[in-house]
Amino acid sequence: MDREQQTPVLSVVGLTKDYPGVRAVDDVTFSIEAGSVHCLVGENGAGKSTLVKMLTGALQPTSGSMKVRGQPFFPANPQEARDGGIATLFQEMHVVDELTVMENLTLGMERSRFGFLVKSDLDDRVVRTLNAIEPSIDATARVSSLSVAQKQIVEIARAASSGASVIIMDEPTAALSEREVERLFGVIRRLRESDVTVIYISHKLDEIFQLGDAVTVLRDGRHIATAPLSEIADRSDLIRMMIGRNVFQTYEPRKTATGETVLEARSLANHLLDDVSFDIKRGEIVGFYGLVGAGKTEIARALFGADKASGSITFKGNPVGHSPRQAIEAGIALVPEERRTQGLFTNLSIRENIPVMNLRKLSDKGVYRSSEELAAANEYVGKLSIATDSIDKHTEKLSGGNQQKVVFAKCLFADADLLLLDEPTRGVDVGAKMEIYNIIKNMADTGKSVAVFSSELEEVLGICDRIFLLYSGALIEEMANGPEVDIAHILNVVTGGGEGAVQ
Amino acid sequence: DDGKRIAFFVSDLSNVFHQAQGAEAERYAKEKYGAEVVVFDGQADSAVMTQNIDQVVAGGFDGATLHIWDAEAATPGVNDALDQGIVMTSFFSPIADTGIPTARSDEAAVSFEMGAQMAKAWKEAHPDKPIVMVQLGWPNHTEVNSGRTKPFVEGVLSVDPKAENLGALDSSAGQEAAKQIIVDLLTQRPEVNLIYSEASNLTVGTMAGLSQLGRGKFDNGKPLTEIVASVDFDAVEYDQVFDPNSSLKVSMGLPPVETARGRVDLIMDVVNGKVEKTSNVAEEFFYKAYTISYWTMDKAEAKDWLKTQFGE
Amino acid sequence: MSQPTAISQGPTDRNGRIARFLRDYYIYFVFVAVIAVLSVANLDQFTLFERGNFLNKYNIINILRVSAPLITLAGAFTLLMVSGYIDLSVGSAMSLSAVVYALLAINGVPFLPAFVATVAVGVVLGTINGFLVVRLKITPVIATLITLSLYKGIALLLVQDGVSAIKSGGGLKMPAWFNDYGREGVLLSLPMAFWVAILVTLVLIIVQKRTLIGKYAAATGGNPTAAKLSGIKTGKIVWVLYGIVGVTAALAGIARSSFMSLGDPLSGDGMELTVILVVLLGGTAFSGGEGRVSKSFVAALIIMSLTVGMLTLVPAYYQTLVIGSALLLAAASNHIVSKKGKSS
Amino acid sequence: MTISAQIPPRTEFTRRRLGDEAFITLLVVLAAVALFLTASLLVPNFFQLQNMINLVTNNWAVISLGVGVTFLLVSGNFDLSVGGVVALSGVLSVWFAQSAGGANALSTGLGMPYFLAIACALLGAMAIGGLNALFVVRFGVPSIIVTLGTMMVARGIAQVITHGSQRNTNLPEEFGVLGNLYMFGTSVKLPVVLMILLILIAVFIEKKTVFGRKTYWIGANAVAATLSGIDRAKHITYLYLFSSAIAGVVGILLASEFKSGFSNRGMLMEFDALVIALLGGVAIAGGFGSVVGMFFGAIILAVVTSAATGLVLSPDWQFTLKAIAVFLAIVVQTWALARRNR
Ligand SMILES: Nc1ncnc2c1ncn2[C@@H]1O[C@H](COP(=O)(O)OP(=O)(O)OP(=O)(O)O)[C@@H](O)[C@H]1O
Ligand SMILES: Nc1ncnc2c1ncn2[C@@H]1O[C@H](COP(=O)(O)OP(=O)(O)OP(=O)(O)O)[C@@H](O)[C@H]1O
Ligand SMILES: [Mg+2]
Ligand SMILES: [Mg+2]
Repeated sequence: MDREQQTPVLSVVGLTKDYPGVRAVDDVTFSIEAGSVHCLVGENGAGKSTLVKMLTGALQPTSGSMKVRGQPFFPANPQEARDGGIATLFQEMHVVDELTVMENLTLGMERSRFGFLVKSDLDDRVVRTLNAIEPSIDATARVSSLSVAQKQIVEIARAASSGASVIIMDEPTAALSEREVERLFGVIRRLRESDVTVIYISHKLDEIFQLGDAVTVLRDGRHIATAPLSEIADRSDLIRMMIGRNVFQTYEPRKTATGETVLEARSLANHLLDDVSFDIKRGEIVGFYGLVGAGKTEIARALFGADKASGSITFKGNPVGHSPRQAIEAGIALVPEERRTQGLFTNLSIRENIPVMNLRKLSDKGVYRSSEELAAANEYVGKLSIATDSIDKHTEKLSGGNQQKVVFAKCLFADADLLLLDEPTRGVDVGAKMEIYNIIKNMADTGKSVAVFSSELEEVLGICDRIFLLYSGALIEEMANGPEVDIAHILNVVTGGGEGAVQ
Repeated sequence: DDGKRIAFFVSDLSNVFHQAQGAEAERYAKEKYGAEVVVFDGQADSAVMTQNIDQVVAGGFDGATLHIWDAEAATPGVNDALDQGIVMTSFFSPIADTGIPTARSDEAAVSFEMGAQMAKAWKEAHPDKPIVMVQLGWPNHTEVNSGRTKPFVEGVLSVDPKAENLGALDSSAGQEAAKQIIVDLLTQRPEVNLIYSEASNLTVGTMAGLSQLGRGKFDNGKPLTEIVASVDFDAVEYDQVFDPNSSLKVSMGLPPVETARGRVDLIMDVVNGKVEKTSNVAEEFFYKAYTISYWTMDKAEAKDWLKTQFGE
Repeated sequence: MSQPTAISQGPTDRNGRIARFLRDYYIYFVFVAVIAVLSVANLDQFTLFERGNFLNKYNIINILRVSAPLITLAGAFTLLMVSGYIDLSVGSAMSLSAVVYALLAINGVPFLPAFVATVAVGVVLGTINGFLVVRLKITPVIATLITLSLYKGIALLLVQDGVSAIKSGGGLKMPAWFNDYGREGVLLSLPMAFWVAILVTLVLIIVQKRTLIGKYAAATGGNPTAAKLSGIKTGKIVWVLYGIVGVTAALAGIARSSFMSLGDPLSGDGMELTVILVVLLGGTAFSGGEGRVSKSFVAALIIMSLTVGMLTLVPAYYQTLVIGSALLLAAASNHIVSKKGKSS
Repeated sequence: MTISAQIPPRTEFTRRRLGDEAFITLLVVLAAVALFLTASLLVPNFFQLQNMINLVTNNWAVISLGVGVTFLLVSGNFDLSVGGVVALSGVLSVWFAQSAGGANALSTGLGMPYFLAIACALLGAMAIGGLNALFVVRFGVPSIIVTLGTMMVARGIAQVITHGSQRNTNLPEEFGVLGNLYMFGTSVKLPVVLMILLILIAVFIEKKTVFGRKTYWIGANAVAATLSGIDRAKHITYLYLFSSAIAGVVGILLASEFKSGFSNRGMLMEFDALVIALLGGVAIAGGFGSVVGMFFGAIILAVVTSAATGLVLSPDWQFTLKAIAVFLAIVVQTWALARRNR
């Protein structure tokens, strides 16, 4: 490694980016060695995505400079960055639904002669990469027919097969479950072996330790440290650098609640679900865990009435499940899976986003009370530490994690008795995660119920009292959470090896 | 005979005159000749009119009476039809190059006369107020120009050579447009006093605009602020023209019944060999247009005219 | 290793395939149905291929001949709409081109130079639209409404006051060849204008299927951010597409002008609506991403067959109602079918 | 490496800067005023009260339609059917009210009492709104296609009823009253007063009510709105019914004003309504815009037409002038908004 240290593959000097009212990246200087996996960590809004966008030409720096292999580098657009050998997997979903998987994989990299598309080795390479991560995806299928996770995989495969010498991945695993994450790591390691540099951004610190060679920490747009991971003692060390204080990073399961049953789901079935029945009790936190496409989202949506399912759902004795409106009136709220398309009104401000699920509270015979909207917005921005300079900021302009917090705030404002949280901490930093877990626990302690639908086992084990294991749309097993849960058993069940599996 | 199939073109079916014409043609042809008439609507669109001509051949017609705004556009289609032995005649505009017979109405003479009458009436009532005239219609339309706008202006000038002409304003968008234009124009140019509204539906708008401005009135046969002329005299205009307190005083009476019958007769005459299919200089048959005027026609006569021409 | 779970091949798959088949080919079924209805409509009066019935030679020639401008425009318009943009100025651009072409011809410019110059004008008009939309970032609907008004205004200004169109008169005479391009049969009794329309359509089908422009148009319309971040110069693509639409508007204007033997500054009026009608009927998504040049071609034939075919069947005042209902029915069935296709 | 331990202080936000919407509306108002003043310099007799009043009274119909269209645009939907509905309801009101035994088909109606006739005509108009809602909400067909179709259907029915022309005979005396009723002894007629009332109500709904808010949320993100418990289907249905009811009333009033049911009435009015809304800063993608902006968008266009009429310009110049005016207004808007958000 010493010989490579003389010419870092990428270096930034005094890089700064100003948005109106915010300095998103503030005088950042560091460099990255060739052939390494370099991790970028920091709280939500620390400036990671902004930094990446400058590296790839999607944004122009306010000041500062960048160098690739010692040469000055000022990409004006992503095409120039790619020509310079830098490919990117952006944080927000960027696939074209109307095209096929194959067309998406080669988008922007096609070989052509006189403007006509021609076949090339690229076509084979992208398919090979795709198969390495998720062989079940059909390259000729339309992307609109894929699930969120599958779309994410398509994007990863595209970045990984671009042939670039530097590949930037901004939270690639946010939507993935363990199994795909493992496969992705395989791909990344292979890339590293062939001397490709990977810049890796994630809030999942375990991944950082598992994969990374070096790490750069950002906080409030400023550079805090760059160090080989071998020099970082442990998670808490890293967390302290990220947020300037300690957080507890082990999750204590609560004592199991024994309240009365509030929700009863019986024999839910539709094209994705297969005879799913369960109960949720008052004051309880339950977790639904399964692989990509196992049916977590579908259960949440069925309970909420967003998708049709046969069977019956009763909440506090009344039937629900017909429409989201009915669910909300009955006291159920949902944090949906995809924040940008399903949760947020990105063109509206934070303040306009928060009240939408509880209009009764803010209105009087149909007349809207704006002053209370203001108060509510202030309250939740404070409560959830949403990092923004104004509550009138369009949510479009918030960092990914802060957007998620706004969605969360929206649901909390609904004052629901049952919260359905679909991937509640996707893209949320460790500090905020803790805050969110505390909120969840507090809610349960005050007698509300929470259902967490998550593809992060750690999360499910950390906060849930009971866990439902799903495989292929069926509820295979129910287990109480506790210190002695058998992780190997869980993984076996959710991958289809469970003894209780029925067809 | 075994019943001919005749294509009967009108330039714009949304116009009452053409509407009445079409209806009468259907009735009359069936009754007198046992012929079937199919009305083709030109939708006030040259392109549609031109396309329709080709349907004369394709639609299996034995004869057609065209109403086309652009003779040149019609020529090739007419020639194709003639080649197929189909009887072709024209209405309104001669399709000169083809030599087919044409039925025309003499609009220009009526427009001229209306202009002259209005100018005279105004000068009599307000010798001190100079004439300022304006026309509402289709400023860029060749036939409207030659049959209505120009002769009208000439008629006014023949009485008062010093009369000022503001020109023609585009009201092709219909009666609301006409109303809007009158309101805007007369607010900014209140001195306008002779208005030629070149179609009855525009006149409805013109009169509404005038009334909104508190104008549009006569004082027992004496003009107060302006005199209005119209085209396509109909039942609605009848009341106004003969109301001594309304400023609509003259209208060009186009006789739909007479015209429809004339057009059908002409085709049948050609079919029956009474008129040449084509001739070197196209034969023209004039149909009368009438000057319906408060000053020169009495009410009973006008009522009678309406009855015979619209069958009411 | 266990089989990955992701894509479940449910029992609905067969239905899905049928639905997808219907979705992909529905426009052809509509076409056949329309032709069938029109052909049997007056069988009581005329036999099948007799003059007077729908399926006679003259009628077919007429329909194809007058469809030329619409066909020419529909393909390019489809591509533009697939990229998520729209051009409401096509009608005016067509009118202006018709006037320019007629002006050149009547002033003694021979066919080929007049033709080329008019197409060049079309490129300019399209480029102006591109400039407003891409450079000045004006919403496409507004930008092209502005140029709709502007091009129409210029077309009107080019024609003398008090005359409705550029035509013989006032000492000038339209040359004899002027009418040939749009009317004179050169192959199968169909004129050049029609064959050019077919050629344009074929070229655009290939462009859509086989070239970068086609793919990038779909990407731009489907997910503009993704397209941009993938390094596609979406602005350039859109600009080129506006240019192509401009060219086809000019070709359509020439066809119309030649067919009518005059340069009518209103000859393209309302064409934008007809084209949109056709393109939407062909299943192109208004929001971009989806649409096929070939389907728009068939949709254009459907609309023209309906308009012309109905002329002698029912009074003209039924036309609007019939076409409106047809659009609603086609759109509804298309969307219901395609939704079924998707959810499987 | 330095690790600072403080957590950024929380600030309370209370001040609300002028929102983008208010900003754009202000710009549109300024543009309208500037244009009016410019015209006053160029056109003799332009600067007078009556002329300002004309700007509004001449355009009451399209401004009224603009209200419904604006709400729908804000909710992310088009309504191109309004022009057709204007024709339909006018024709229906005439047909229903015409006395039964006329001399020919076009002078024979159903002979209903006037108020029953207009009530039924209004129902007919709202049926089109219902049809819009049905196709958009239930079948999920894009609104632009649906309303383009229903526009043709509505106008098509009107054309069939009038044989492509108009009905204007055999009408009861009271038919012409509503559209020609002068209010408060001025030259202002009932339709204009109704329009002003409509605007006031619309502004209240838009700014102050939950209903108005929901419209914005649906327009900003329909999926998120549904998942947030807003009944999108119901809301859009109301909006379409609301819009078609306005168009229906406009049609009935116009028919009354001109004492005729004309199948080509309101031709292209749907486009005018769309243009003034867009000119007034309403976003075509939904979630942004205001009725007041739409109103001044209409004024901008009205100033151009009025000035052109005053100068007796040929239509050729009118088109060109209109293009230039709209272009300038839009460029200023786009530029100012971009600058502000840079
Ligand atoms: N378009 C924009 N306009 C204004 N401010 C912006 C814009 N985009 C980002 N910001 C601000 O810049 C800061 C950095 O955002 P960035 O997206 O880089 O954070 P991040 O580190 O990627 O966070 P996360 O982990 O939540 O994705 C945030 O305060 C954010 O609000
Ligand atoms: N195999 C698939 N084919 C098509 N769509 C799918 C598939 N799997 C999932 N989806 C879509 O994605 C959404 C999520 O599906 P599901 O509930 O099965 O996934 P999940 O268990 O939440 O997993 P994840 O969200 O991680 O993909 C569903 O609404 C469904 O429409
Ligand atoms: Mg980020
Ligand atoms: Mg999920």
